[in-house]
Amino acid sequence: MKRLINKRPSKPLAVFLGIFPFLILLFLYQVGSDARKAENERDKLLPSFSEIHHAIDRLAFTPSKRTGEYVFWQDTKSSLKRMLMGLAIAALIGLTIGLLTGAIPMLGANLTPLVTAISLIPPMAILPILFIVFGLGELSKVVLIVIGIAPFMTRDIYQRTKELPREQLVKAQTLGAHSGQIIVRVLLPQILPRLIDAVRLSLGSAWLFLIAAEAIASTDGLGYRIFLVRRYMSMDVILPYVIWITFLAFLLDWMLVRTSKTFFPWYHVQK
Amino acid sequence: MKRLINKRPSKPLAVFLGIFPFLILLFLYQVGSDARKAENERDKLLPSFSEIHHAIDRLAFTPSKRTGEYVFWQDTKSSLKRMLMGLAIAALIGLTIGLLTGAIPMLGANLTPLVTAISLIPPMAILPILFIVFGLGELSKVVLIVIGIAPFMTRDIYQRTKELPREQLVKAQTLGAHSGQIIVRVLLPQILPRLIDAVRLSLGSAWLFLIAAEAIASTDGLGYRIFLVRRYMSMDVILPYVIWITFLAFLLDWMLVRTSKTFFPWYHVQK
Amino acid sequence: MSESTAKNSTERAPLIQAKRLGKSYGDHIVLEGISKDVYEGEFITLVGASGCGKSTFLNMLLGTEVVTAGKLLLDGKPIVSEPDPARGIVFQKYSVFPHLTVRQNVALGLEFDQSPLIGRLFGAKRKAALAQADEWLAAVGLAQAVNKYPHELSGGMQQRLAIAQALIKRPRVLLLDEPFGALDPGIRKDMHKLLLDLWREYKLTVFMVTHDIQEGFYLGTRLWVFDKDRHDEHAPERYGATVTFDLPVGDMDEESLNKIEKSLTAA
Amino acid sequence: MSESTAKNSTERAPLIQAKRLGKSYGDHIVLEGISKDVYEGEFITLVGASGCGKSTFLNMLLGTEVVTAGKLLLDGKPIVSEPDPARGIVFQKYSVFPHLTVRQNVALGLEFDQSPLIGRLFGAKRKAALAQADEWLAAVGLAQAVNKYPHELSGGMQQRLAIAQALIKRPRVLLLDEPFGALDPGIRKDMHKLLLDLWREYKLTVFMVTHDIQEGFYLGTRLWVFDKDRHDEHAPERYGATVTFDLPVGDMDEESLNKIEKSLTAA
Amino acid sequence: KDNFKICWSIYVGWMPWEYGDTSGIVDKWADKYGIEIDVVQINDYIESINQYTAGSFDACTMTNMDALTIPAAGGVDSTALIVGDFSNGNDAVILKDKKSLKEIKGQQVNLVELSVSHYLLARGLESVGLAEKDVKVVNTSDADMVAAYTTKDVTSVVTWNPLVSEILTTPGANKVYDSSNIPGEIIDTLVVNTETLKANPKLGKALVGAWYEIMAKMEADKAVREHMGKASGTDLAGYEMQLASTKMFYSAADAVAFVKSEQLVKTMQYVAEFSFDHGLLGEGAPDAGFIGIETPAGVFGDKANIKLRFDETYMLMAAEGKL
Ligand SMILES: Nc1ncnc2c1ncn2[C@@H]1O[C@H](COP(=O)(O)OP(=O)(O)OP(=O)(O)O)[C@@H](O)[C@H]1O
Ligand SMILES: Nc1ncnc2c1ncn2[C@@H]1O[C@H](COP(=O)(O)OP(=O)(O)OP(=O)(O)O)[C@@H](O)[C@H]1O
Ligand SMILES: [Mg+2]
Ligand SMILES: [Mg+2]
Repeated sequence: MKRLINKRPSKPLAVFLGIFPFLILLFLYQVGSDARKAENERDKLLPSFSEIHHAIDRLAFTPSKRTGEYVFWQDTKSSLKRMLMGLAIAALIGLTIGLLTGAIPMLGANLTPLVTAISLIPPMAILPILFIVFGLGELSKVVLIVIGIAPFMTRDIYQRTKELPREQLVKAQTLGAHSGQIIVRVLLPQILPRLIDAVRLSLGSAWLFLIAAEAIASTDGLGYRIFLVRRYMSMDVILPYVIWITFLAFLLDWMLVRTSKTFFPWYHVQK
Repeated sequence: MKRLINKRPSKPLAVFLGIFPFLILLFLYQVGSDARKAENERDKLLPSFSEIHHAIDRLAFTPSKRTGEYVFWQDTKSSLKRMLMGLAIAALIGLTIGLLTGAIPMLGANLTPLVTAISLIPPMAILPILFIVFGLGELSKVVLIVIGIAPFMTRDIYQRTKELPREQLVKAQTLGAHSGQIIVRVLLPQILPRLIDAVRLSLGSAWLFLIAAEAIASTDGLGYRIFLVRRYMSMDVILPYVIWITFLAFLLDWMLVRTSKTFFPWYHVQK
Repeated sequence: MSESTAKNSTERAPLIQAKRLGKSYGDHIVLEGISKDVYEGEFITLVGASGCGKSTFLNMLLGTEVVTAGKLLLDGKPIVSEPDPARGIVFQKYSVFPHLTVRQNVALGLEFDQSPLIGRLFGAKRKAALAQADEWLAAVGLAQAVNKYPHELSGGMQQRLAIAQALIKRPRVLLLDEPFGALDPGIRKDMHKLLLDLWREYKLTVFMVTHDIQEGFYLGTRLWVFDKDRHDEHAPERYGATVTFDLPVGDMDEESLNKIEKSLTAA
Repeated sequence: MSESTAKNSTERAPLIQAKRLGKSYGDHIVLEGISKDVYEGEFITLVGASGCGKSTFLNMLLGTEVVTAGKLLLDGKPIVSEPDPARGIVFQKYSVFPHLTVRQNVALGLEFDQSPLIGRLFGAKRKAALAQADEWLAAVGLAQAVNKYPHELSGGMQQRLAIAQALIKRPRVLLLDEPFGALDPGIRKDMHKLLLDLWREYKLTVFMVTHDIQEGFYLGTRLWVFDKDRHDEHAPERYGATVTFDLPVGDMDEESLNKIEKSLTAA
Repeated sequence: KDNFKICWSIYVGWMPWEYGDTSGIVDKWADKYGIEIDVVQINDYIESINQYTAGSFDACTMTNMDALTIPAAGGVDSTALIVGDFSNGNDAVILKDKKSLKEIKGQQVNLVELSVSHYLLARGLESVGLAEKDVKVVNTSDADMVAAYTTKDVTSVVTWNPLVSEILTTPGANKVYDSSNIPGEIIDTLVVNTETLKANPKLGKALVGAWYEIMAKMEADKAVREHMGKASGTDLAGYEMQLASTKMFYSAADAVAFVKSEQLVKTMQYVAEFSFDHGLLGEGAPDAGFIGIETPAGVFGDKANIKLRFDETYMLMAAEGKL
C-alpha cells in the first residue's frame, strides 16, 4: 500500500473525481428545488431546470418584443466591452506607473506612498465622489473597474520591476544604455508577461466592480440584468447568468494564459 | 550627471517626496471645497475641514443621543469583529482544504475543479441563495466575507503546497514519516507563513465584501454608516470613515507582516 | 563491460542486485540492461553525461521511480517502491527543512518513529531525541550550530546537516545525488573528508552521483560510468544508457580514462 | 606586500591606478590602503575569504560602488562612478537577458549605441548589427545557438553568451565576478580555455574574482589575495582587508602558498 | 443654456420617463422649445438623487420626503415640477404569520432606513399607539428585500412595490398597513433645480408637456403600459398590479388640485418633523421648520430659508392646454 501522498489517480479516474462533486451539487439542487416546490409551487428561489431552460430560451433565443434585441447577447456584449476596456485601461495605468516608479527611484519615492494609500481605499465607499467626477455615462462603469484594480496592478508591477535582477540593469549600462533605453528594452519586455499575471489576479475583483457599476447606473449588461430581476427574485434568470459569468471569467483567464505562453515562452520556462 | 535609474533620493528627500502628493491632494480638496461652498454654502459634496472635524467630534467623542453609544467606536468594533472572524474562518478553510488537496493528489483531483469553479463565481450575484442558507443575521456578514475570499485562499494555499520542493517530501519519507506526519510536521509549518501572505492578498477584497455585507442588512458597522448617511449625502461623515477604513486596512496588513516576521523568521530570509 | 569487481564478493550475499534492470518513459528508453551486484560497505560513484540517467537510477534505488524492466533487489527482495528509512538520501538542494533548527532537523527522524500520530515528541522523549541528534551533529562537525536555522548556514554546512539527518535513521544504503555540486572547491574538499570518515566509521553503503570525475575517483571504491553502448542516429531514444565501465578505484589504464573523459563531455 | 611586479611596467602609463584606495560602509571598513598599478593586457585574478571585499573592489571598478577613501583612476582620471561601456562585466548569474535570443542579446550593445532614443534598430542597420553579433558568437563558440533563448542554453553556454555580449562593446577592462562558480568542473575547463583564447586574441585587461585558487593560478598573470593584515579581536570591523599578496603567476614558493590557502579558509 | 439632463430610476410611477425617452416624446417636446433634454436611467435611486444634488443633473425623480432631506437639506433650492402620483398602497408593512400591525411590537423590522418606508412605519406605529423604540429597525437594501424576507431571521418588512407584491406571493405574508392608510403623504415627483427652472422656463414647459402626453397614452393604451412593465423587469399584469396601488394623476388638473390643497402643507409638516427627529435635516437644524417648504396653499417653516417648492404653474399650463 502506497502512502496517501504518493498515490496519484489515473487520468480517467481523475476526470471522474473532478466531475463527481458537480454531479452531487446538481443532485442536491434538484432535491432542494423539489422540496421547496412541494411546499410552495410558486417558489422562485430554486427554480426547476425546466424553468431555467425556459428563461434561457426567452432571453437568449427569442428577440425581445420591446427592442427586438436578443437580451442575453446584448448584455454579454455590453459587459464584455466594459470589462475589456476596464482591464485594458487599468493594465495600461498599472504598467506605466508601476514600471516608471519601479525603474526610477526618485519617482518611486514620490508616488509609491500615494499609490499604496489609494490601493487601500475601498472604492465602494467613495462611489458618490467617483460618479460626480466621472459622470454616469458608459465611462463610469469602466472607471469603476479601473479605480478598483489599477492601484493593485500598479503596486504589483512596481514590485515585479524591483524584483528584476539588478545585475541586468548594470549589464545594460555597461552596454551603453541610458535610462530610457533600459526601460524600453530591458524592463518593459520582461514586465509584460508579469502584467498578464497581474491582470489575471485582478479578474475576480474586476467582475465584482463591473457588476456593482452596472447595478448602479446602466441600461444593459449582465450585472444590470441580475440587478433588475433581483427585485422579483427571478432566480431562473439569475442562475444561468451567474453560470455564464463564471464561464466568461474562466474563458478570459484561459485566454490570458494562452497569450502569455504564446508571446513570452521564455517567461514560462524560467520558473 | 548620473543616469535617472541610478539616482536615489536621500532619506529626508524621500520622505518629502512621499508626502508631497498628499499635500497637493489636500490643497486641491481645499480649493474644490471652497469653490463649491462659494456657490452653495450648504454644499455637502466637499465639506470643509471644520465640518469634517465637527462630524468626527459628534460621532467619535459625543455619546449618541439615541443609544448613548459612541457611534464611531461602536461601528469600528462591529466591523472589525466581522472582519477578523471572516478572515479567520476563511483562513482556516483555505488552509485545511488547500493543504489537504495540495498534499493528497487523490483529494486534489476530486476537489480542485470545484474550488476553481466556485472561486470564479461573483458572490454578489448569488446573494439570495446565501441568505437562505446562512440567514440574515450577524453570521451572514461573516459568511459573505468567507465566501468572497476563501476560494481564492484555498487555491493559493493549494498552489503553495504544490510548490514546496518534492525533495522535502521524499526526504521525510526516508526519515520514516507517513502521510499524516508529513502534513503536520513538514507541510503545515511551512504553509503557515504563506497563509499569512494569502490573507494579506485577500484583505482588499475582504473589506469590499464587509462593506457590501453591511450595506445589505445591518444596524451598525463602518459600511452600514457610510451607506446610511449616503442617504443624505453626508460626505462630512463618509470621508473620515473612508480614511479610517483605509488606515485600519493598513494597520491590519502591517500587523500581519509583523506576525509573520516574528513567528517565521526563516521564511523571510529564504527569499 | 567488466563484471563486478568488488573486493568483498566472496563471502556475503550482495546487498543490492540489479538484474537486467531497465527504465523507460513511454517509448523513451533511458536505462537498459544493468546487471550489477553491490555488497555492503561499498562506495559506488556514478558518473556520466548529463541526462544519461544517473538520477533515474538513484531514484529507482530510492523508490521514487518504478522499475520498468528487469529487477532491482535489496537483500534479495524487490526494492520497496516508495522511499523508506532503509534508504537515506541527500540531494543537491532542499534536503533540509527550512522551518526547523539544525537540531530539530536531525531529531525529526526519531520523532516520526516514536510519535506515530503527529510525529512530535514532548518532555523527556523529546530531550532524548535532541541529545541523540546532537551526537550526530557533532559527528558531522555542526556542534556549534545546533540552534541555528538552515538559512543561517553556509551551503557546505547545510549538506553536513542533510547527511546527519539521513544517518540518524541508520539506512542500509545512503544515496547522494550530486551532493556537493553547488559548493566551492575549498569547501568541497572538507566535505570529501567528512564523507569518507563517516563511511569508514559507520560502514555505510554509498551510491553517489557526481559530475566531477576526479571526485568520483577520489571518493569511491567503485566508479560506474553510465553511457549508451548502442546508438541509433535517427532515433536516439531507441537505446538507453547502461553501466559501460565498472572500475575498482586505483586500477585504471590511460586508455580507459581517456574514453571515460570523452563520454562525459558527449552531451 | 610585494610591489607591482607586472612585466610591462617599463614603458606605458598604467591603465588603472589604485592609490590608498579604501571602502567603508558607515563604520564598517571593508577595504583599505590598496595601492596598485595595473597595465593594459594584464589578467588579474582576485582570491580571498568569503566576505572579504573582492566583489566590493570589483564594484568600485565597475562604478556601482563609490570610492570612500583614496583614489581609483582609469587612464589617470578618476573612474566614472556609473557603469559605462569602458568596463564590461560578467556576473555569476543574471548577466544575460532572458527575453532576448542569443543573437539579440549580443546585438543589444550595438543597438543602444546606434539608436539613442529607444535602443532598437530596424532594417539594414539591424541586419548589420546582427551580423556583427554573429561574429562574436562564433568567437565564443555559440554559432549553433544564435536563435535560441538563454533558458535553452546550459549554464556554460550562458556564460559564453555573457562574455560575447560584454566584448562586443570592446571595453577597456573586463570584470568577471566568479563567472564559473556555478558550472560543473568539466565545463569549467572549456571556459578557461575560451577565456584565455579571447584574452590573448583581443589583448584584454581582465579582473576576475574566483573562489578556486587553482583557477586563479591557472588563468591569471597576477594573483591578488585579499585579506586583513591587521586584526582587532574585539572590533573586527575596525580594519578592512587589503591586497596582502600580489603574485606574478608561475613564481611561487611553498610557504606563500600555504599562507594563502590558510587565509582563504579563515572565514 | 439649452442642454439639460434629467435622471430617473426604476419605479412604477416613473416608468413613463422610460417610455418618453424611447418613444421620442421627450425629444419631440424638447425640439418644440428649442432645447435638448437628455433622459438618463440610474438604477440606484439614492445615487440618482445624490447626483442631482451635486449638480450633475438638472432634474430628477424622487419622493417628497427625499426631496426635502437630500437636495433641500443640502442647500439646493428645488422645485417639484410634476407631481405624478402618490402611493396608495404601494408602500406597505408586511408581517410574517401575523395579522395585525400591533403585533409588530418587539420585532425586528427590515427596511431601508431613513426612506419613505421608515416614514410609513413611523406613521403606522403612531396609528396603533406605538413608537419607533418599540421595534428594532434593521437597515436592509431594497434590492435584497425579497430574498431577505425568505430567511428565518426576517419577520417583518416595510418596503415598496414591486417588492411588496413579490413578497405577498409567499405563504404567510400579510400586509398589515400600507400607504393607502395615509393617502397623499408619499408623493412621487419630478424635482427640478429652482434656479435652472427660473432661468429656463422652456425646460419646465417641455418636461410638463411631454409628461402629460405620455400620461394620455399610458391611460389609454395597454401596449404602452406593457412596454413600461417590461422595462421595469415584469410584465403587463405585474405592472398593472402595481398601478392599482398607485394613484396616478393622469390629468394635469387633478395634479394641480392636489398641489393646491391645504392637505399638502400638513403632509409636508409631518414629513419635516419625521426628518428632523431622525437628524435628516442636518446637524445644524434647530427645529423641523428650519428648511422652508413652499406650497401654493402656504409655507411651512422658515420663510427666509425656502429650499423646497411645490409649483403648480407649469402643470396648470398643461391643464389649460397652453403648452
Ligand atoms: N518524468 C520523466 N518523464 C520523461 N522523461 C524523463 C523523466 N524524468 C527523466 N526523464 C528523462 O530521463 C533521462 C535521464 O534523466 P536523469 O535526470 O536521470 O539524468 P542525469 O544523468 O541525472 O542527468 P544530470 O546529470 O543532468 O542530472 C533524461 O533524458 C530525461 O529527459
Ligand atoms: N551595501 C552594503 N552595505 C553594508 N555592508 C556591505 C554592503 N555590501 C557589502 N557589504 C559588506 O562588505 C563586505 C564585503 O562584501 P563582498 O561582497 O565584497 O565580499 P566578497 O569578497 O565578494 O565575498 P564572496 O566571496 O562571498 O562573494 C561584507 O562583509 C559585506 O557584509
Ligand atoms: Mg541528475
Ligand atoms: Mg563576491
